[in-house]
Amino acid sequence: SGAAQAAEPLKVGMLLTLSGPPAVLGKHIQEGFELFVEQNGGKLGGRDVELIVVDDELKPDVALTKVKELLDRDKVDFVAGIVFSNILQAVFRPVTESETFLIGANAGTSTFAGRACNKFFFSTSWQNDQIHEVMGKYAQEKGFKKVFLMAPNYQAGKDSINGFKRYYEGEVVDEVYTKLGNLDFSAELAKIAASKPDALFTFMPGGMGVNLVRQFNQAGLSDSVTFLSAFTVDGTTLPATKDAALGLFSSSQWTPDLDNAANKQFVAAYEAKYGSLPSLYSSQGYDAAQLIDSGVAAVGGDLSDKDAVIAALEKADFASVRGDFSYNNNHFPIQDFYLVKAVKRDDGAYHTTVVEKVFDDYGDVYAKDCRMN
Amino acid sequence: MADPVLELKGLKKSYGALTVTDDVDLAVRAGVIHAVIGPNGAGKTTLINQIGGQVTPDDGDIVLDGRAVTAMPVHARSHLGLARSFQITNILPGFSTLDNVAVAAQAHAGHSFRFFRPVARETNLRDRAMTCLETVGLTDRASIRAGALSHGEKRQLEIAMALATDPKVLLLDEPMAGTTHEETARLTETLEGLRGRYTILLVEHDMTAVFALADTISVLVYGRVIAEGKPEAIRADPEVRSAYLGEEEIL
Amino acid sequence: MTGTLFAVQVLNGLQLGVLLFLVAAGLTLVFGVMDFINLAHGVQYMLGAYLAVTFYGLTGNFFATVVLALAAALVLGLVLEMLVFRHFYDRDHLDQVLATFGVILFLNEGVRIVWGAAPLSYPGPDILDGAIPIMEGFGYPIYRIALIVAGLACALGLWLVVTRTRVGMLIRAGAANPAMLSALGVDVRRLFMIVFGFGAMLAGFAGVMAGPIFSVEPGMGDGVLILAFVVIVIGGIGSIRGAFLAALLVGLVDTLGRSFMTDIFKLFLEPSAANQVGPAIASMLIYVLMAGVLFFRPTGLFPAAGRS
Amino acid sequence: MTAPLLEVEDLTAGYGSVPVLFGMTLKVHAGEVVTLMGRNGMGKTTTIRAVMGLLPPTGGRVLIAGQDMCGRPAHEIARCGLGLVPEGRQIFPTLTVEENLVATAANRRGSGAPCWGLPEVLDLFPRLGERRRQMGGSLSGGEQQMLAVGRALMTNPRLLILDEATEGLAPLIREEIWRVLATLKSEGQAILVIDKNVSALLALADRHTVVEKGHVVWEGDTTAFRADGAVIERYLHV
Amino acid sequence: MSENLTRGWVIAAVLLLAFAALPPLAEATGHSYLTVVASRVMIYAIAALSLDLILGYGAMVSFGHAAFIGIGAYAVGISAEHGLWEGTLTFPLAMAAAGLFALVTGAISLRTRGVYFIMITLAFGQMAYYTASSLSAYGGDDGLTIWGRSELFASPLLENEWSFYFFVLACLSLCWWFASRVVGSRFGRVIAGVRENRARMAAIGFDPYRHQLVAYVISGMIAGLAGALLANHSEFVSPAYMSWQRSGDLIIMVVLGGMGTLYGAVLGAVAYLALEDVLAGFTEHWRVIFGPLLILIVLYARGGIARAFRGEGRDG
Ligand SMILES: Nc1ncnc2c1ncn2[C@@H]1O[C@H](COP(=O)(O)OP(=O)(O)OP(=O)(O)O)[C@@H](O)[C@H]1O
Ligand SMILES: Nc1ncnc2c1ncn2[C@@H]1O[C@H](COP(=O)(O)OP(=O)(O)OP(=O)(O)O)[C@@H](O)[C@H]1O
Ligand SMILES: [Mg+2]
Ligand SMILES: [Mg+2]
Repeated sequence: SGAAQAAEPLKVGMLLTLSGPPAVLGKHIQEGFELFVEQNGGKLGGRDVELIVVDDELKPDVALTKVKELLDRDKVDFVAGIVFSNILQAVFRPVTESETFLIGANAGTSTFAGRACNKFFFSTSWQNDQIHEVMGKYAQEKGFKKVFLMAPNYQAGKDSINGFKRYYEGEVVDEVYTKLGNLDFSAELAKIAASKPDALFTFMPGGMGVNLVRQFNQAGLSDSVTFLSAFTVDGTTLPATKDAALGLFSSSQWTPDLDNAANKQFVAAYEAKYGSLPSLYSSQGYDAAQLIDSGVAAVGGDLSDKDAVIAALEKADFASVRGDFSYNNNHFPIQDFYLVKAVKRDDGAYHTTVVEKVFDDYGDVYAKDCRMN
Repeated sequence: MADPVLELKGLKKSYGALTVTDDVDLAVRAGVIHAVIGPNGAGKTTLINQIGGQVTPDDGDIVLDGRAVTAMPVHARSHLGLARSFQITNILPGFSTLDNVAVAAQAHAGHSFRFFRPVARETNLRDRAMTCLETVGLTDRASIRAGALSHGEKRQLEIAMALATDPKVLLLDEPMAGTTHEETARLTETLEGLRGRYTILLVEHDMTAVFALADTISVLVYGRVIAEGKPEAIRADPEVRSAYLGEEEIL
Repeated sequence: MTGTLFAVQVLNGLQLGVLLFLVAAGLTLVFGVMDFINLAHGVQYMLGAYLAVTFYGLTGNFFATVVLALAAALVLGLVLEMLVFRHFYDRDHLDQVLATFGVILFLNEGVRIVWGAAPLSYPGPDILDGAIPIMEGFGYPIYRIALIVAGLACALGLWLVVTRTRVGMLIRAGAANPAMLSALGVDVRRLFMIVFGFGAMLAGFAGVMAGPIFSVEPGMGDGVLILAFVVIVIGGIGSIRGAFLAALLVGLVDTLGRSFMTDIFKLFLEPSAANQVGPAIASMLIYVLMAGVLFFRPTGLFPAAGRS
Repeated sequence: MTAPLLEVEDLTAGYGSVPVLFGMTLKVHAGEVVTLMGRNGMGKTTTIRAVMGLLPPTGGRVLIAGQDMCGRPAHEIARCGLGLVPEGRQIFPTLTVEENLVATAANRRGSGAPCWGLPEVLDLFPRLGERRRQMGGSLSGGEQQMLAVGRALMTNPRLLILDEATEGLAPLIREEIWRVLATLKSEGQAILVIDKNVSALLALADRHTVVEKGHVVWEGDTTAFRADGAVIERYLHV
Repeated sequence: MSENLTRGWVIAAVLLLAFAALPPLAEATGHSYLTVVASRVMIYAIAALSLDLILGYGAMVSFGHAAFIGIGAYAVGISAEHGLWEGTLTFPLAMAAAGLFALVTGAISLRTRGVYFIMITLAFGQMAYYTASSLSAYGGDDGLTIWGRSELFASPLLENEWSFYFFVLACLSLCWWFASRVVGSRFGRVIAGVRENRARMAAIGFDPYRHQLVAYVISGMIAGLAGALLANHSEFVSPAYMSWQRSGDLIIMVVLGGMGTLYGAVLGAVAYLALEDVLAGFTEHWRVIFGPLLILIVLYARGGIARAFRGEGRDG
């Protein structure tokens, strides 16, 4: 039956957040993924691909029904995507229990990196804390004495602050948790100004980040306070923040100008196809497709021996656009992390660029709790 | 002389600078029809609203059957036997005419925290409602949605709802307004038939009906009772004539 | 030190309040005065901002952008009125909720198709660039002062129109009893159309003005919509003065809560516990405020006279 | 002869699928006072509503000064010069007394004729003057009634339509209204009136129309009405 | 009235039979996942039913109804987290918790009417939402995975998709039956009367507040049951269950289906979720179709889908 299966199209279900303000993240992952499939002649691992994209609406129970449809109705071979950790939380169990491969292209919750890791789950992004640890380490190395921390009041926000504090040992002058979806940061900015920190570390994804960056700039704080951030200054927000973000720092495992062959052709092809620079999320979507491609190819398109597929995936035998990429025991990547900053290209496009490498071949701290079975 | 069932003592109500009820004392004896008349805006409806509980007086007492009810909520007063009709039609427009009356009957036939038995099968409520509709002459409109009744018919329904609660004291605010001559006559007859059984406080601008029915009349002007007495005396009172009655012929 | 910060935060609160009023102004008119539950107010606000993005791209001039976006918002508002809203004036509130919810779905998605999902932006005018320093290293952006002026002007203008002009009377009358008003010779349909168009323009105006400080993205109107309703309800439906004062109150409470709630909890809780409780309470503070106000004053702070 | 001010021919109308009017016919000439009489629920108000365009007629014609206005929107009909004092007052509760009066004020009578303005109305109902800044909704029933009459007068209509305009008014005010109507009539104002006060109607009106179950069963002048006791007995039960 | 009631029973019977027939049909046609989808639909139908009880019959437009669902769900989730899996305990617990929340918030909310009521219930819903979001011990914003389903008398019966499905169906039938008795009862008539004219009901001797509060609590408890079922269905609970958008969805289901008919609420839930599912299958931009469709439905099917079964328009 292996050969017969190999003749059928490979079914990949993409579960993404495609509505509401964060829709852009899902969209970019999808675009990155689709780009690779297209470049690969509509195939992954030698098999034709049938891609089923569904919107989780950022509602966990909707995600759950949708994923059950993917599993039971469409009988997909892979579920890929997943932008937010609460969605991952909701669908993790049904997908892995049905022994379907789950390729996380963004959300990287600590639970699934540590004690609840699962052999069917592979991440092509990062473990949440790592991105924040980059900033903590940088702030520590740079010798910032006083840092002001700010994040939205939800789990990922709290994780970010904890991640930062793991490496930063200086004084935290204040820790502020803002309402999710906060628009106006005047109050917080005034507080920051009043406590006179050396740096601000913040995690403000999406529109919140855009608002913060612009208002930070308008209030003239950029002169006195170093802006360190995670998921705040990136390819999805730069088109909106424009000049206001120039020179602001962020952390990432990837930038569009990262110097490797895979990335060069990826960025060029992406720009040609979609007319704009890819973002971090597009790169993760692209790598997710590459990962599936490599795994399926290694078993000759025959997915019936799951363990063989897992073994193949664990090899991560593809040229990641971020350069070094290998899998840790918890199926999260071991990779390099950079301090990046926003710059403007000659043609007026904004993007992030590497300032310095902060971590080399870095794995996450939860991996030690993972007992893969 | 019988004790009053309803007594107002020094009742006061103001809206800002406007004093609408100005130290009103009123005693309504059991079984009589006591009319309150007075010019528009004299404070009659406000008075009834205070007795009924829709408006809270600023000062003074309302005593019903020997109990002070001044601070009692509306529904509790109803359970002491107080029922009223409204000057500005106040019915349940989406209910059938019959159900309007039946629900009024239900309020006074045991509690309503009954969740299972279909109320439609409670024939006693239905029968009582039908009797009341008959009294006001609306039986042939029983199944019509009350909101679809004509203005005059709604006025009649008002009375039926008040009657259905089987009250001790009936407050009627312009029951004849909006009904035709014929209906006014019929209603006068009906009220006449109730005399002695209920105590009725009647506010009305139809002088034919008032003088035909009232045992006692109080005249309210600018929130004060300026005269009180037997109908003949009131009719003859020059002050009342100039403030209210005018020269209109009273049949 | 803390004194200065407190003063600055009070100022921030008031300015957020004025901003909230600006955003709620159109809804005050359409929902508060005209009594039409327009959930689409938020997407109209969003549309204003998106139109501004486009016109800014075309003209590169902020003031031209404002004028063009307002005109476009008006036109789109009138189109919406003709296609949807006018058929629901005499329907009950819940039908209006459903229909305008349909408009939300359509426009939120439509905007995504036309402008894409990524956040967009455009700058304020150059002459309003810069900031007035009010604290060391911290300035008050001049553009925000312009916003406050715009908000105050809206408040005053709206109040004058609704309470002092014949049109205002007619709108209130039409909201209470449209049939009777038309029997007195007033073309209620046209009146409502004008009011609605004006409301759409106000919503659009708020969107245009918000663009230079907030990100322009699909769904940006949804949260704003709820805030606008909160403001109107706290103020008392139908009252412009109430809405204005409520907006200030909400702005103040929200800002002060965000600024000091956690610190207050730190006085008697472990810092980590305070960091748990403080932000949670601060997030829900305006709802606590609303519940509190409605508990003591079930029809808001300044209910419009004669309305029950 | 000029066309009658209002001419209703064979008008049918109803609520939902329930017909109420079965061929109403009615004529009011300029300067004439006409009554509509009939027991409760016979269709008097429905006739008015159909004429005013508040209820879509299902058939027949409504001619205003010779122009067919049947099925036109209410405001167009009102602008032809019809001024309504509706049943149940229907004043605007969120407007003050003064606003209720001035909001829809107009002159629909054509030029020259004496005009009802705010001073004239407040003069007619001094009580409204005392309550000028009060919200319409908090007026007493009678005060609201005065306001409704005042509001209609301030549109200076060519035809004044009064649907139970004296309901809830004190005897003195009632007399005052009848007096004013008589004055108006003498000035050439056309009036269509519904009222329970038959004797006052007989004194005021030129012609009477008796409605029974949605159509006219009797029509004639006051003399004929007084003479025809059977009609009164049968349709009005006076 | 009675004609109305019989129609209700007929539609209820048809719908419930259709639900009962679904799993075997789905299985036979190879669409077994439909069973999962349909059980979610039924759970929302229960919630919509509970909302209709107060919204349709009592004009209490609760815009925080999702909070009851969330509380019911969290009651099950938190119990499981602490090792309590017994459904015969956790289901009543969920209902009691939701009922208690309804009692407290209802006591305050019912002082207001109309739009004010809508907004104050929204406020309480949001408070519940933010509280759940900050429950770090139970996953906070990320939600809480429940590693299994409730037991019934210590048996893992509900683990089986079919038996869970029929358990939900039984709950729906029971709630439906209960609700239909309530609306026809004395109590139901008082609730409807207060909707029609509160002041008048007080004047004839009813305490509107007390009756409304009881109705509100009943409604909250039924919604709590729906929440408990939802937690079992998803084996996951999250603050997202309580978001105001969810409360809005419920209102839309009820209005779309037709208020004050009970079966309308169920039809509304089915139609809303099915439409969403089907349209989302067509295009990722399904909302550009769904939005106008919604408008057209309200415009032309006055009184919701239920009205179509009666073949009449709504008057005045
Ligand atoms: N909104 C409505 N919906 C349905 N039917 C109605 C409506 N209003 C009135 N009707 C019906 O139309 C008929 C005529 O009513 P109409 O109001 O015209 O009577 P009327 O002659 O003015 O009576 P009244 O003297 O009581 O005012 C009545 O049978 C009434 O039940
Ligand atoms: N809420 C209020 N605010 C201000 N004034 C009010 C209010 N309610 C009533 N009034 C005034 O109080 C006076 C008394 O009103 P009330 O309704 O009691 O008069 P009434 O004697 O019943 O008159 P009518 O015979 O016209 O019905 C009126 O002049 C009215 O304008
Ligand atoms: Mg009165
Ligand atoms: Mg009538």
